[in-house]
Amino acid sequence: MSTKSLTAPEKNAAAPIGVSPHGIPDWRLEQIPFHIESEWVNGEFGYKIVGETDTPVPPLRPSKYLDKEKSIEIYRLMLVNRRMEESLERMYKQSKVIGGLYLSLGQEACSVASAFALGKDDWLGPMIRNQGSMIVKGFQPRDTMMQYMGKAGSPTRGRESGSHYGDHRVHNVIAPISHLGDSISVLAGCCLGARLQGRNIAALGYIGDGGQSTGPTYEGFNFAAVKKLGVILLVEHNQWAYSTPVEMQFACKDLADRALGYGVPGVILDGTDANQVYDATYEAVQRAYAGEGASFIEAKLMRMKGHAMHDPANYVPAAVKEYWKRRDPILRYENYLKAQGWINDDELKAISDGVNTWMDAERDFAEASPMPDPADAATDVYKEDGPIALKYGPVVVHEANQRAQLKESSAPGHYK
Amino acid sequence: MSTKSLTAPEKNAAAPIGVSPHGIPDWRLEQIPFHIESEWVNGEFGYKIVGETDTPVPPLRPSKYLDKEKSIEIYRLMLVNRRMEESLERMYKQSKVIGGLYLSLGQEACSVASAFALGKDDWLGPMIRNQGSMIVKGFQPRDTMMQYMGKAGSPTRGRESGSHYGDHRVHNVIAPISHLGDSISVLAGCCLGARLQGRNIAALGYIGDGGQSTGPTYEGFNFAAVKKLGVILLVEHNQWAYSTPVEMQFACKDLADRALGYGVPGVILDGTDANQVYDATYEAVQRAYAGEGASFIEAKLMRMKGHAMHDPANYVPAAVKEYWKRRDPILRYENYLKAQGWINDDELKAISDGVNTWMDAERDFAEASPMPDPADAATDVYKEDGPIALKYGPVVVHEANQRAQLKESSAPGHYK
Amino acid sequence: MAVVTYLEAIRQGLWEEMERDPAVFVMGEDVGVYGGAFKVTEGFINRFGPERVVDTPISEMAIASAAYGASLTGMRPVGEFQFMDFITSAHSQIVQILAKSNWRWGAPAPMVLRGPTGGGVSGGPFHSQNNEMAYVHTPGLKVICPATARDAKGLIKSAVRDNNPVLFFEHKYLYRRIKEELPEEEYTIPIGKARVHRQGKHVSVITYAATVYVAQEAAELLAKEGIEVEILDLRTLLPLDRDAIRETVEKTNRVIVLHEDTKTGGIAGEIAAIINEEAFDFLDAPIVRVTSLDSAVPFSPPLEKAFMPQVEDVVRAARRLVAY
Amino acid sequence: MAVVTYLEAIRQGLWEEMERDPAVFVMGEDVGVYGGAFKVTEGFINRFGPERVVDTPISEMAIASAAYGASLTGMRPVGEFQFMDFITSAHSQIVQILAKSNWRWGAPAPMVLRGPTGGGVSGGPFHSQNNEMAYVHTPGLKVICPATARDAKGLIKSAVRDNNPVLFFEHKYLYRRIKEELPEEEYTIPIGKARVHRQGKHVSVITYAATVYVAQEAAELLAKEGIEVEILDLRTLLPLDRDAIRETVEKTNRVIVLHEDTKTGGIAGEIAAIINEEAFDFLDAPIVRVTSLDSAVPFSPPLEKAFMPQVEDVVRAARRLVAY
Ligand SMILES: Cc1ncc(C[n+]2csc(CCOP(=O)(O)OP(=O)(O)O)c2C)c(N)n1
Ligand SMILES: Cc1ncc(C[n+]2csc(CCOP(=O)(O)OP(=O)(O)O)c2C)c(N)n1
Ligand SMILES: [Mg+2]
Ligand SMILES: [Mg+2]
Repeated sequence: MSTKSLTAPEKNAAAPIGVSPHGIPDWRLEQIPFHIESEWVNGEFGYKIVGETDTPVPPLRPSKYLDKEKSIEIYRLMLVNRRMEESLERMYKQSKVIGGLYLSLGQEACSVASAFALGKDDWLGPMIRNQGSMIVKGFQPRDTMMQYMGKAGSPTRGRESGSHYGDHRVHNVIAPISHLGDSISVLAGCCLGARLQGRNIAALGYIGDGGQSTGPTYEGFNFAAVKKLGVILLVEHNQWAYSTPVEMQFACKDLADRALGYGVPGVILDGTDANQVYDATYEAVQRAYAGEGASFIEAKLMRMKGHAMHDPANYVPAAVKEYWKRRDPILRYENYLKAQGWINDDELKAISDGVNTWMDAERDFAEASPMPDPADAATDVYKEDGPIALKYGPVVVHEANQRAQLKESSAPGHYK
Repeated sequence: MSTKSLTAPEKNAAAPIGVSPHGIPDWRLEQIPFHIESEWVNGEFGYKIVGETDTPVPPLRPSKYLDKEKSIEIYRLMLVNRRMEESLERMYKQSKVIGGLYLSLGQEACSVASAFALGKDDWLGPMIRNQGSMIVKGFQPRDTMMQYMGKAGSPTRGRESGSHYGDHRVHNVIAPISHLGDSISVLAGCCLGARLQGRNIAALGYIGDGGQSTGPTYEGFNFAAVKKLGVILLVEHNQWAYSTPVEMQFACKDLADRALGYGVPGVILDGTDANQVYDATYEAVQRAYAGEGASFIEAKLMRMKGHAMHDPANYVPAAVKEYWKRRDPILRYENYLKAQGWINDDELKAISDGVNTWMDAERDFAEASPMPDPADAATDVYKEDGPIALKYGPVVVHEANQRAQLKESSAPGHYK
Repeated sequence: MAVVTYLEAIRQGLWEEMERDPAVFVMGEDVGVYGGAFKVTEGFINRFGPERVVDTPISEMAIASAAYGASLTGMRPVGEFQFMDFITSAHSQIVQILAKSNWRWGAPAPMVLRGPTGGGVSGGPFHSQNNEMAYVHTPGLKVICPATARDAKGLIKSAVRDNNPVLFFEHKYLYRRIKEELPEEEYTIPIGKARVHRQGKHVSVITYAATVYVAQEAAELLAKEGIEVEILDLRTLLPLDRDAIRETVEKTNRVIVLHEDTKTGGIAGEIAAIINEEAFDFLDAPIVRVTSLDSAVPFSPPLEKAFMPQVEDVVRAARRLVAY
Repeated sequence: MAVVTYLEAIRQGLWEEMERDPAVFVMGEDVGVYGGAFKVTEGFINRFGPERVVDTPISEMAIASAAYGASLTGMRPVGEFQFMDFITSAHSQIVQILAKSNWRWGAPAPMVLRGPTGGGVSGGPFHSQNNEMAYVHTPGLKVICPATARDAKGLIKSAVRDNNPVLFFEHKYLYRRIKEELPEEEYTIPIGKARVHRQGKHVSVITYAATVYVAQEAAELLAKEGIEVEILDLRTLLPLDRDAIRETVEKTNRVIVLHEDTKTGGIAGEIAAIINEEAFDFLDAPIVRVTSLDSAVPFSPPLEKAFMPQVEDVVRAARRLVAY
């Protein structure tokens, strides 16, 4: 087992390297100064804040690896993420979206900057809110839009909604399933398949503070850890799982404490800081490429909307929302780019205009596209016969004993 | 969350308190000086030892809590455990046992001393090898014997085999199911039920180094941790899961590292030392009674037989067996009792004779008892109507708002 | 008498049982302050406190098994799955631990696992499933799928009082669409008894849950052609009401089994076998299955409609049977 | 031609496929150095190395899903469950991820999950289960339950080559009890085709796996009374061979469906429904189910015998049908 940890940056860092109580690197420039407790008020049971919420907002932490061009591209992609969801929100209110709509306001840095650290051959295992990550991996806003509208031209031809789509041929994105945690073993399997074909790849899987409680999460990530597969588990600790505060989800302080039990390097970071997200994922990807195995990243951030559009999230104390609103990932990144002298207002406006124009075109395309043909409901339940290509080239034949013959089984085994 | 840890003994301790690399108390007086790696030898793939195996055997660590009488009773019960299994082994070879036979040679201290720390109202969740624990909880050797012979008089009336039995009325033992890890949530539920009835109880669940890899283990113990239920997870790290060495089961060094991720106190101990096992369980039980919640105990020891009788365990390097044979829990406890001046050879012989006589009588009873009536195969699939009593007394009514009325549900919820 | 939705009927039933018996408590994801994804337990925490309205981590295995553990101490837990699609996460615990408990070691498990099931709301493949059949095939469980508000209330109360693990599937399409007047006084509906939803003499439609209303619409259309359809609402799928099935077959001699679940391995097969065993000589025509197609549940409305059994399908099948 | 057991036939099939196609690999608990609990992969690690004979932690969910993940890269994984009783631990992954993959997002999952199933060996309730039915009810899967050594080998090879997730249930009672001569040359057996195990004209017994031999013993007894029993061995349960079912009913007009799985919700129901649909007019008597009782599988031999369908049960049913 490699003991190499995800490191904190040596240069450019705005503050000293932090370490969690259990010795896990904590890259954040501030700790969340409050937590949630429950209380009775006039016969109603609810949640209250314990601690402060008006602490000052620290600057972003400069990236060890991102240059100007990449930083600006991350900014642009975060904007795409947000504008796409704003479009979707409008479409939802116009009743153009079918079923529920799940938004990631406040989480764009976490989605975009992590996916941005992946190589082309690496896999992504998104959760419902990682619509931004899928754009980074090569999908278009129209794809998500058409998904939400149940259009024939959506990646799943109307079979699935929202970000429940994927592509195993080019983009290497697992279509999420609702059952939380189920993608993690799948990503481990992708890495295993690639390794059998001679390639150490990375596979980035997201999971929420809630979803990480499930058994499949545990089995999958333990499997990746023990098999030294390049799975990067990015826990999006956004404080709530639907209406459930993290205080009711687990008893450890930092979810990264679980990295110790998995026996892999872990790191805690500020999920509203694209630089921290990128750097940690980048280092984890390099570990994967080097065959050093899995990594665990805990990003602390906030789900700024309700669970889905039907949920006004009244259970969240107002001051919590205010605290995190001041930590908007896009605004902070804008300020960071300006402070770095990498961009000016005109250039920002040009990016914004470009994204807006594109988004309108995507929406128009999606809206105008047709609904599916009912005859397509239950086709392709099975894959027909025929060859299926290996993705990463021929299977490597290892040192095993080429001349060994099949001998008749000796012992009677478990039951006679 | 309580930060109180399972403490190491302050007095009487034979060696200084140890701490694992991740800060977990390690009570052992020696570390295992080798581990398993795989290798090719003449075209055959197998396991080899890396490290030493002939290190000296340390003494037992005196107990902080056990007096002479209790210590001798633990000794006697360990002997009962072993003699019962020796009887079973003979019966197996005489083809009197039906199906497989699972033995716990080398693990008697872990089963007996832990169960010995439980109170009458506490629950036990045994695994297949914890046949000794069930005796401590009040079952007779004949019960396990009749189980293995499929007798009508066995606790499950021939429906189940071996230690797959239990009793929810008096002994408070969950009948194990094969699916590993599944008892842990059940024990959490027992604690929850008791708490609703005003009682903080303890519930001791065993799990193997292999079984702890399962999703149900994780969900169950996380649930217990976050709900502060008195579940004691005793991980019997006996080096192998069937033929799988622990090196292929998890990537962390100590399984107790997982305690950090659960957010509960953990401790590492020598599972062949009944004193360490008792003390840790005793402290965990006190924590449970005080409402402080769950505890995690990792006991390192060795499965001295194959997985079941059909398995000669040829995959285990011989020197590993030798190393652990020198650490026989019963022999060491015998020496310890003598060194304490608590027992002499005559008294030891009297105990042994008593156990032998009892065991013969139990075996005779079991062998002479009848097989079940075929008509009983599929009865009692359902429980008939009728009241079911609360186990711990009336449900406590808390501060909730007695006057609140059911109002019509407001929001439309998830889907319209 | 007040007009009450299917959803409110379930809420009333649960509330009344919790009032009546302090051993009853609910647990599940978001059941407390939020009141559950569909608001079934809204306000419960204010009346019964967080002790008896227990929010859990996202851990279906733990919900099912911890509920079981509590039931071993004499409690009567009611576990909620946010969607019955997630019952598969706890499948192993349900079929291995709960279902076998009384048979294996005489430990009864008086508990309920409930949640929203079924399609028709563009929920897509993971929020529309009909997962009852795996449990109908599991001895030791009881399986309930009510279609009316009256039955939903009476059956949830019986489920809570039953001494066995009961799975209670609430059809989410019916939650707020179905309303009826309910008696003021307390009542229960017995588990294991079907209900004749509509009397008829030419064709029987045996069904349950949301498709009862598909059958009803079809029956209304067919009535205009002089075909009188009898609708048998099974209500409980395990144990099945063999007598009621036999009686309707003896009466009409022609049977459609209609369900929203997929065809192959669905309960229509079991019912076909029962009819063979109980009333073979009364059959004048083959038993016809009208069900969803053999695939996952599609999200987009045109696809979902094509997937699910429609009124026209029942009408066509009935005409064919009468002409047989 | 060499005489080969059912177990060796499966071993040969797997070995040949791994020799033929480097994309095939096996994974599971104790499959490596130990060669699996029943020794199906004994010696494989010495030939194919630990890369292609992958020992896993005790994590059925991870086995099923990681195999699936590898299949997305074009590999053809064969996952072993130590006992098919533990398939329930991975139930959710199988029905939600694997089965829906091609339909949902066009991602085929060419993979096999296999393991020992069934009773008759005093394995008790957790080492004797017949868990196939939940998967027969899951569109997107294929389900295979061979009865003979020849079929076991030919079908495991077809399963490995199939582009869909295939569940392969190996009856452990047959592992070392059934032997036959197998062709020297390579062969496969097609998925989805039943096999007439014995020709007859008075009564059909439709069955699969170990109960094929129960039917055979019964047929031999009945032959002495002049009752000629046709035995249809289904071999594949999903997709079912509707043509073969129809043909045998058309021939004998009397049907027993025999299975070791429990009755309610077992596959006999599905077959009853198919016969209704395909050959109702050919039925001269009701379809009779001969199955295990509706409980878990008991451990003690007298109980297990009472639980499982016996030769006499088939004989009695056949006599009754012929006299109908
Ligand atoms: C196994 C399972 N149980 C329940 C659900 C229902 N559910 C969907 S999202 C959600 C909350 C998820 O919270 P978290 O993982 O923190 O992600 P977030 O929504 O905060 O991004 C729940 C309970 C599910 N999808 N899967
Ligand atoms: C979920 C599950 N998968 C597989 C098995 C088969 N099995 C029974 S015991 C065992 C090994 C258990 O090893 P461990 O947990 O270390 O316990 P030990 O036998 O060493 O006491 C396995 C794989 C099982 N019982 N449950
Ligand atoms: Mg969250
Ligand atoms: Mg072990």
